[in-house]
Amino acid sequence: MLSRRTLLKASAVMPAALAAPAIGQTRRSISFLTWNIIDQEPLIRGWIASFQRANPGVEVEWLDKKGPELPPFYQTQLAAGTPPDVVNTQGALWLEYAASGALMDMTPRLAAEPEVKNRFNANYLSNWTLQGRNYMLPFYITKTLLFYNKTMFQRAGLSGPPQSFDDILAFAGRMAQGESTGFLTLNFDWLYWPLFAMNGVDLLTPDLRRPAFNTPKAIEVLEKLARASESGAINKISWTGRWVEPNGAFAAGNVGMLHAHSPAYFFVRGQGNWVNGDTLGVAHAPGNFSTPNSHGLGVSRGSRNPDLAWAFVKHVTANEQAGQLATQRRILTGNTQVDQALLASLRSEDPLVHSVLSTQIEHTDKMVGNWPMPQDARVKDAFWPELQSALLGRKSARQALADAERRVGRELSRA
Amino acid sequence: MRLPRWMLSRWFIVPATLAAVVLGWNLHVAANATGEVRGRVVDATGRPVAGATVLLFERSFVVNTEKQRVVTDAAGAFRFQGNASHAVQLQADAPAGKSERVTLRLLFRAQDADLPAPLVIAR
Amino acid sequence: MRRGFPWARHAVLIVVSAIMLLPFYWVFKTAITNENIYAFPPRLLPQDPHPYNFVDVWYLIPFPRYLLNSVIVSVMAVIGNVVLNAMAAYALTQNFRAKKLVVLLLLSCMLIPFQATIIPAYLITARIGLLNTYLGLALPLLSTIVCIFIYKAAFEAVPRSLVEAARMDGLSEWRIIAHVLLPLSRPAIATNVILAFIWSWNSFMWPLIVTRDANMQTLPLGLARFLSYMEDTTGALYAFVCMVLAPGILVFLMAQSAFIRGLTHGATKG
Amino acid sequence: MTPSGSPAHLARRAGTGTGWWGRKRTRQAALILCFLLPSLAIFLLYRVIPLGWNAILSFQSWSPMRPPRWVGFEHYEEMLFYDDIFWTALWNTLIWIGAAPVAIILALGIALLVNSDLKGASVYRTIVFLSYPLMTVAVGIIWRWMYDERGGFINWALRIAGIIDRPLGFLQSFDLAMASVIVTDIWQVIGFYMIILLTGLQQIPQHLYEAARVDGVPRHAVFLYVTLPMLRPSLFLCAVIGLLNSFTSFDLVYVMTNGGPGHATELLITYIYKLGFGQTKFDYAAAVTVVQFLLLLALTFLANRLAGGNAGAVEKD
Repeated sequence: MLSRRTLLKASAVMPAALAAPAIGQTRRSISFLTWNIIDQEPLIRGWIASFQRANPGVEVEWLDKKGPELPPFYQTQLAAGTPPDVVNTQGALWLEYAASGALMDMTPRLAAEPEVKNRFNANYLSNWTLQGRNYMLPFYITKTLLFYNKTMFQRAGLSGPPQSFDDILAFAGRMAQGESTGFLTLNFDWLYWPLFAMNGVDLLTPDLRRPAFNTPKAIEVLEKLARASESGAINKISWTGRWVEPNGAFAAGNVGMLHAHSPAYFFVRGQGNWVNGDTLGVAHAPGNFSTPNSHGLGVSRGSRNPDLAWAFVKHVTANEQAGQLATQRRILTGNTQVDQALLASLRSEDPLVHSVLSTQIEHTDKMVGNWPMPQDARVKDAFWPELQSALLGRKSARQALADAERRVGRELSRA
Repeated sequence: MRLPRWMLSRWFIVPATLAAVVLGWNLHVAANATGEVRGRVVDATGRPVAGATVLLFERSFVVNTEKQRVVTDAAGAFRFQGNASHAVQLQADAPAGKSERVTLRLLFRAQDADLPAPLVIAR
Repeated sequence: MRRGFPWARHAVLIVVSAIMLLPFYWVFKTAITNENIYAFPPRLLPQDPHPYNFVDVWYLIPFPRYLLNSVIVSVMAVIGNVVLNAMAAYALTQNFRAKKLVVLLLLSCMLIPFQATIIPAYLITARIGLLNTYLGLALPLLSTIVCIFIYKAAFEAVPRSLVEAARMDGLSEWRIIAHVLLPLSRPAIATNVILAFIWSWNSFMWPLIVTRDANMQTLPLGLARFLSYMEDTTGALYAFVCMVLAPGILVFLMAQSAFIRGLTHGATKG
Repeated sequence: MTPSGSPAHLARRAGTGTGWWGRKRTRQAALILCFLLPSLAIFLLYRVIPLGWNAILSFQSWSPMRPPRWVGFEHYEEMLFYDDIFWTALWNTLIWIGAAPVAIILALGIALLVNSDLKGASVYRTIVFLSYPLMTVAVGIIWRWMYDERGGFINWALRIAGIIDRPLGFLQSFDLAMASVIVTDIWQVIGFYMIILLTGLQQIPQHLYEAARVDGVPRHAVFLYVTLPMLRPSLFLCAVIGLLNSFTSFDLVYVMTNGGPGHATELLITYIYKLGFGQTKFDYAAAVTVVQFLLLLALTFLANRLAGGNAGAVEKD
């Protein structure tokens, strides 16, 4: 069936090689590109069905790509002029797209429909603002927190979570022995930045024009982190692993603390038999700093049906649909009502999940590592390898930060 | 009886064997996919527990969702029907206490299965 | 030619074979066990082997669909390579004015890494309307330069007198290829088939960009997708690796004697 | 090929009339064109045009959403004078190329061992070749697991043997990552080299060896003066394949380290990919692509010269 279609298509199209691209947009149809949530297929099919009931005659094509594949896919589609109408991105990826004009500015639409804007947690919503314009709406939200292994804390004679940066290092040092290490953090997408923020180190000047991180304090922090990594207090996977390795190591039960965002909980519980309310502690990082790593929904500016796409975004983030996602995936959506309802039901049903998710809507004014700069990806690529060299003892902290300053400065000046 | 030569070629034998195995397996699946899950609930001393509620959770990606619950009979036995999953968890809940959650993995969806060991109610 | 020391040679080869096979074993071992794979030390032998990781994969990923897609694309690539490369190679055995230029063009094309040309290649495919089709997936793989040269070498090894005799008998060029050159170049055909199969079966970047629909994905994409999306059930990941590798290994084991023998013996004859 | 093989000469020799072969020649040319056309069209579409497009793009400032603007040599200037990651990637690519001879020598050793009437030689041959047809993505996953700190075989074996006392993070270490990925690459391609070399070995006429034996030439001299020179085309082919491989082994690095830690395993090809798809700098990526192509061209030219100016089996006219 498919091969026959292919053949027909090929024989029809080959002679007229300059015919228009095949993805026809003549009918009222939109496409929805999601980021690695194929496991929610029934849910999303349901949303599409209910959207079609409300908008008869509309086609919705659903595409799902995994993390590392979504950017190349979206960008080739952009280049070909056929971007998916509604796109779901994670972290700061949207900045690049928004800055290069790929995404529709939602500000006027939000101003016209305050009831849509008021659905959302204002602090989270503002994460998707660039130069005062809003480019995305929250799809589901996460930020970092501190997990700790209560059993290991007890064994080391520690009673509660660390209250300062120096506490983290001291606690970690006390728990590090043999196979055990004291502290782990995720490192991608600035997720480690709270460690610097709690020491008052800033990446950039407030106008986001120049690097501001090359200070004596930053050198001191970096040196401390490097020394702790060398001694085994900090697990080196912190600076080398991505997702599986750090979470897997913490789940193995011999790492004292894990600084990660909330989805790590489900990973850790899936892998670690030891995880329950008595053994796993949940806390904010010292100073209540955290780095968001949320998923947002945007509309491509190249969309041929922007109104329909906007309607679809509203549909997906509305209470009913967001509520389904929240209960299915046990995740917060940024929709205030939905999140309250989820937390209320979890309080008795699963107290541990409740305490994990509660942290996600507390101290939302202390979010860091979410600078609205269009060159985010480039700055990250200029900064992180240098920092990594220092953390793993390849370069001195002073040298690494100086090199990083030079490279970040260059990226910023080029924009 | 002599077989033609092409039938002795590995390009025939291997695919044919594979096809036969697949066919046989599918027949077996079709015959045994009734979706029945059976088991027993006992207390710590090994006596059957009647009237305990048994919960069946279906495993999905990050969460286990409760799908069904039944009550054990006088012999402590229970029986679920219409299970459609290939990996379920079972847990018994009696007035005296709860059992551990036991994972039962099946070879195919809705496989007809007996829980190898009974669920033990602990206090 | 050399005598003596067969045991020493066997010993060396056994060690080499062990090194070559060990990774297969290690992954298979992980695929059939359920231990916490991040625990140390790992066990050398699988403990309580079970097939459930395979069951999980089967239901999590539309494996038969991906397999079918991979097979379709590979078959197209193999046929394309065997036919188109033979034609091109035959043309190159003839004398014509622009021949030097064509050979130079082919040689430099060989040096262009495909990954680096992906965006323009994508735009071109979009232009001819082949996105998300099997033909679009297979098109860049339909002819391979290395394989053209393999054919060319084989054709040139065919005794000139045979071709001349055929031509004297008034055979058309098509018939000369089909009835004289190809039957004498079996190893080249086998090499074309195997290499085209391997390269199309394994291609990753291109299908990633060109397929839009989940139903059009091939096995390597399924694997990469699985990698990020099921990483918390790592045993299942390795089960999937085994399932992805099995068809290729099976085809290879069935074809390899013809391939290796054909290649080595056939070449000596020429 | 001698001119006497061409149809035109044949026709003349066969005594066909002049007016005849004039027409025949036209037909011949048309036929050659027909035969070449499909392959050439594919290469044009997927190699030449994209390369040309890249070349143009490398002098522009462009992103999918912005119209192009000419910027001259700006990207090249940036790359050559300011971008140290480019130089790291270039250096790593050269290291990767440098590893090819190691693999070729190992493959030659194995080929010599299995090239004889040794019992079971075909089994060894199959085993060694078995890794080549595997999907590179899968190979990357397999070896990532082999290198794993906890569940991996290599750390386990080294610890059992008492060589190390703490597990090594091979792919996470600045010093070991590159070597580890290269080992994986060698593991995968060694079978292919072996087959090429085996083909070459079997093409060496037996009488040369017999003559050497009768003359009492020592074995190492036979190897040096008979085997190696006769193997030159095969060795050249291996070298070219190794060269190409070093520029295209994207899948392996992508899966195993994605260029990290830092940029320790960054190759030009992974860097190009990151620039394009990670940072949306398609214009700059195009410039790096052009440089990579020129470098590859130069190296192949050099290899050809080293092989005696005649690209062995690949091109003899």
